[in-house]
Amino acid sequence: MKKFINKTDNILLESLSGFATAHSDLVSLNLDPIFLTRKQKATNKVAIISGGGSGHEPLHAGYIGYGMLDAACPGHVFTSPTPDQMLAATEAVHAGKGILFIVKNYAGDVMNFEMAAEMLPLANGLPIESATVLTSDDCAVMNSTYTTGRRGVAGTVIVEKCVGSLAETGADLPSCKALGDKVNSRTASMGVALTSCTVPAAGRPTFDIGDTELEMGVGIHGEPGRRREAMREADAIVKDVVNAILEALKPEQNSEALLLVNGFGATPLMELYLIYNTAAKLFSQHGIQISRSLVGNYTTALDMAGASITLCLLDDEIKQHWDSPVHTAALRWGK
Amino acid sequence: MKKFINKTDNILLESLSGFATAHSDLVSLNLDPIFLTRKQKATNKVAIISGGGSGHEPLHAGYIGYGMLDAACPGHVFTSPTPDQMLAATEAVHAGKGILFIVKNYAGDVMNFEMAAEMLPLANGLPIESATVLTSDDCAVMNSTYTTGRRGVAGTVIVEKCVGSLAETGADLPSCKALGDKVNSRTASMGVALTSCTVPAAGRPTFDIGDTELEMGVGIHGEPGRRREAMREADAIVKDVVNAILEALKPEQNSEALLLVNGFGATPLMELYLIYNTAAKLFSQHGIQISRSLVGNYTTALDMAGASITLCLLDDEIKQHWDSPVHTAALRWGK
Amino acid sequence: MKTSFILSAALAIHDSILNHETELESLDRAIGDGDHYINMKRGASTIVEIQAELEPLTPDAALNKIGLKLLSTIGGASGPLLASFFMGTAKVIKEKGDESVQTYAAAFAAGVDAIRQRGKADLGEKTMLDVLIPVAHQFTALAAANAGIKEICISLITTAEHGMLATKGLIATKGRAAGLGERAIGHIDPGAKSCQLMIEAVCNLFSTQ
Amino acid sequence: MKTSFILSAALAIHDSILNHETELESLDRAIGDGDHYINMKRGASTIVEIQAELEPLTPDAALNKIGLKLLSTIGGASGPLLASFFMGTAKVIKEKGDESVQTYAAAFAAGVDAIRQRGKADLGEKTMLDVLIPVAHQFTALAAANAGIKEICISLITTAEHGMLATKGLIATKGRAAGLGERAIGHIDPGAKSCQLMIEAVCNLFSTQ
Ligand SMILES: Nc1ncnc2c1ncn2[C@@H]1O[C@H](COP(=O)(O)OP(=O)(O)O)[C@@H](O)[C@H]1O
Ligand SMILES: Nc1ncnc2c1ncn2[C@@H]1O[C@H](COP(=O)(O)OP(=O)(O)O)[C@@H](O)[C@H]1O
Ligand SMILES: [Mg+2]
Ligand SMILES: [Mg+2]
Ligand SMILES: [Mg+2]
Ligand SMILES: [Mg+2]
Repeated sequence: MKKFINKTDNILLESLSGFATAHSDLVSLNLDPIFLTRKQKATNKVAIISGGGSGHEPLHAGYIGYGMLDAACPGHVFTSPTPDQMLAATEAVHAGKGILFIVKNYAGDVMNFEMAAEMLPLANGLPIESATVLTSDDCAVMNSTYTTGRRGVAGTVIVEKCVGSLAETGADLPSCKALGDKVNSRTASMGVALTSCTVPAAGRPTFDIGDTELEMGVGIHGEPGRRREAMREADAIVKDVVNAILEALKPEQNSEALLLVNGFGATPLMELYLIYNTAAKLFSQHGIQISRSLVGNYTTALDMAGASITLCLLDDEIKQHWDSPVHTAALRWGK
Repeated sequence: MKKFINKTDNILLESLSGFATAHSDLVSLNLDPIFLTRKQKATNKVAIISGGGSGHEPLHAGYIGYGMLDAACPGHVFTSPTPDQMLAATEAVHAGKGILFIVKNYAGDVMNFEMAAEMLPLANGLPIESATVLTSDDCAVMNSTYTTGRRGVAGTVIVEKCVGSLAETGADLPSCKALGDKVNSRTASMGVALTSCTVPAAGRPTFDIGDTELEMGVGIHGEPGRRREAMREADAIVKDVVNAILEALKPEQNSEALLLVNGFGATPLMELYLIYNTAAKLFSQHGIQISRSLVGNYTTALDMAGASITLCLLDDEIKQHWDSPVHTAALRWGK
Repeated sequence: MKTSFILSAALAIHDSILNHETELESLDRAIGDGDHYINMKRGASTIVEIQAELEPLTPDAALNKIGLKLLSTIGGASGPLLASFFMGTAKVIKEKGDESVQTYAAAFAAGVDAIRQRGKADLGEKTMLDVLIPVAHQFTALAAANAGIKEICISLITTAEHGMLATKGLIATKGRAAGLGERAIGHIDPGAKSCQLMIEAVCNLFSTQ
Repeated sequence: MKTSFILSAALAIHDSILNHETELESLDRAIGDGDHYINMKRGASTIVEIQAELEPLTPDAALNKIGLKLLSTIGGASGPLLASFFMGTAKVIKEKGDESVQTYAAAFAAGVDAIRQRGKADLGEKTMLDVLIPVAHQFTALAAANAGIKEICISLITTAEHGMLATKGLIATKGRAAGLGERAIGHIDPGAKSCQLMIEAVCNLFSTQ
């Protein structure tokens, strides 16, 4: 394992300190427990808090700021944060209209956020209201026999962006949750790994994969996916991913959509755009009109070489909230 | 070699097509010869054209747009573009106030742009005026006995941003060139590789590097650097890079500076921020006040794991042009 | 149960976890995300570190504090589950107040039940519950039959081992491995393994007291 | 020189480059960026592809077109340099118009001079010029002494080889390897190698005509 680290135990804190320093105009870092908030606390809005294991940067701290998150709670690498973090973040950012937790659907994240929600403190004598949007866009895992539901992956960024935009308008908690659930239900993703990631504390690759293999449907923690396959040309790989997404979303003809091609951390932009090129063509051959795009490293898996494709079916509301101004470290426009 | 590609011969075109489709609001792609321009041709300004070998994405096409480049000429992977590309781009974007070429200082780039400049067409009966800013921020290569000068690397982004901003004000060609030269002279960079990149057409790593080695001062094409070293902890590596930069720039006490930590393509953001954390501390220990920051993949070397650190000494003019609005695929603020 | 026993048990658990680094790590690498060993180690080490704080507490307060500490230390899926176990256990110990084997069995069962509720999971889903539920049943049955401590310990070690090994043949329907379908078959669940190790460590300690 | 000879020479060069893929590639990987073979192959293939366009042209026009085509095809450092060579050669062939060995030598020297000017480089800087300059001198000298074609060809092949091998001991002061300092020593310059191969290919062709 070759990484730019000092001690594996310190990687998170050192990296977050760098993040907070580099973006000191945007975010503040709290230690013990660890959470990050906007530099300027927002008022009179639903506070949006997300979080999850680290190693998916810029998710989530990179999305703190105007039009997106109010706070993020980073756990250890690939390990969900603990309730004390969410509670402290809640105290720091709640602004009178309740808390919306955006949580990727993993047992650990779900349970830790759930326990936090059960323990929320009082504000002005009343318990702070909260709701949770569980993201579950990963259609790699077929949902038939399992009861845990699909995993939350790169589509989470779209949920956070849209809900963050709506919250900025002063919308109430149920409306924010409803929009988040809607975006999630209209979003599907699937990823492909060419190499494994290496968790710093483990010091070696999470999975073994041959020089002529790929993992189809890999999770953003290097979890195994649908199947191990022979490496093929990009067009063939992308086609399978696109088909899985189409099968999951079953979009109507002439649906308008946002296409996100997401790198897992070690995939050059050149390849991501090549993937985008094929995916966009295939989707439009299936009657889908791609009117919004995002290409880059937005939900990573440490140093994994690989990429995921996400399609989000737009409607006027989602489009409006996607387009609205956002000012965070990793996503910025209109401001 | 595992990459998301179809045929190696097509990788550039397919990737550029994806780029142009994903950013169709911003850029247009011309084929035969290949160059990209802003969607909306700018008028009455110096046209800024850059270019170079591909594989450094988002450099340069990712910097086309308001406040930065008018056109970019991508060569094959790691191979400088050819003069016909620059000539065609010139015809497409010249807007009455001359052309400024921004060229990274490599023999191939210099000669190809030079030949283009010598062959510029007439406009209204007069040859189109041009000037060239050669970027040479890579202080890995010590300049003593060699006559070619330092290489241009990630600092090029800062030059393109500042010159692009000035050109937007209607400034004339000599002023734009002067600002570019000034920014370049106040900027120094050095990179470190943990792994080699793999040029798709070659199909195997450009250099061999052991599991416990790093290449200090590596070039953005995987050229060997100052020396091969034993892998060490991040702080020790960063210290050497920071010292090399300080030695190259010899900044005065209390200098204000921009700190850019640039990933080479396969380095997770978590590690880049960790590097930033150490670099920012070390620079401030040397009396440098970091007031602007940029952390991410801005000048890559395909799939190389590694990073470079760039310091640019600010003055009021540079700061103003760094801060001004920019709207490109890879850099966007204030708009 | 004395608080001093809880502290010794925590130490024994800590040592057993650290002795099984490779196994725990590779199990979670195979069907999870590879962090289970690190999570368990972080939790176990923290409890060892706060020994001095735990020492003066009553057994139930110590158990509850362990739960809270694990809750804010482990994270992941195992964090809230193990935390729920200790907090569930603490409640029964506090209520009953005695040091009978029946109380211990009831406390253990309550802890397992808390995991079950928190994780919304049950037997056969390829989780730690495949160790914990059979052990709780067996513990309750043996305690009801007034079996001796030694006998109980030997039996629970075996039950835990069977439960752990049985996860090998299962498809996961809860936790991270639920995404794997058939591919999970052939691998022991990491949480089941660490629970088996913990039960073994504590039973060995108990039977040598 | 007939245009048909130029075409045969282009083919011979193409084949020689393609036969030395591994060597050219690893030389540029060692002290450059690894693309020299690909660049040379792209250039050589393009010239072979436009044979039909070149065929009807006069030799000087064909050489000039080759130069322009290489200019827009190769890129990198070798593109403009080789392009300059052919355009420089074409000028002399056009001016002199005859088919004497002296004219060929002068044309070759003019081509090399164009490279020298474009690259602002000279002998001893570990570039293709370490092959080209000695060959140009030797060619001019032998032509002035009215040496026979066969003798000239044999001599130039040897000169090229010496020049190429000599780059091994040099520090580079031009081109991409100039960043390497002492570390460039021990490696043959890739451009020097490809020029030596091209000279050898053309000389072999010449001496068998
Ligand atoms: N819903 C659940 N109920 C009971 N146990 C669970 C549940 N989900 C996960 N587990 C247990 O947690 C273990 C994984 O723990 P760990 O690796 O620490 O967390 P994570 O899966 O978040 O990385 C699994 O092996 C399984 O035994
Ligand atoms: N200034 C120069 N003058 C003469 N030859 C040069 C010069 N710079 C580079 N070269 C030659 O070009 C060769 C490299 O060509 P190539 O690999 O195709 O281009 P690049 O270096 O741009 O990747 C070097 O080996 C050297 O012989
Ligand atoms: Mg985990
Ligand atoms: Mg090159
Ligand atoms: Mg795990
Ligand atoms: Mg080269």
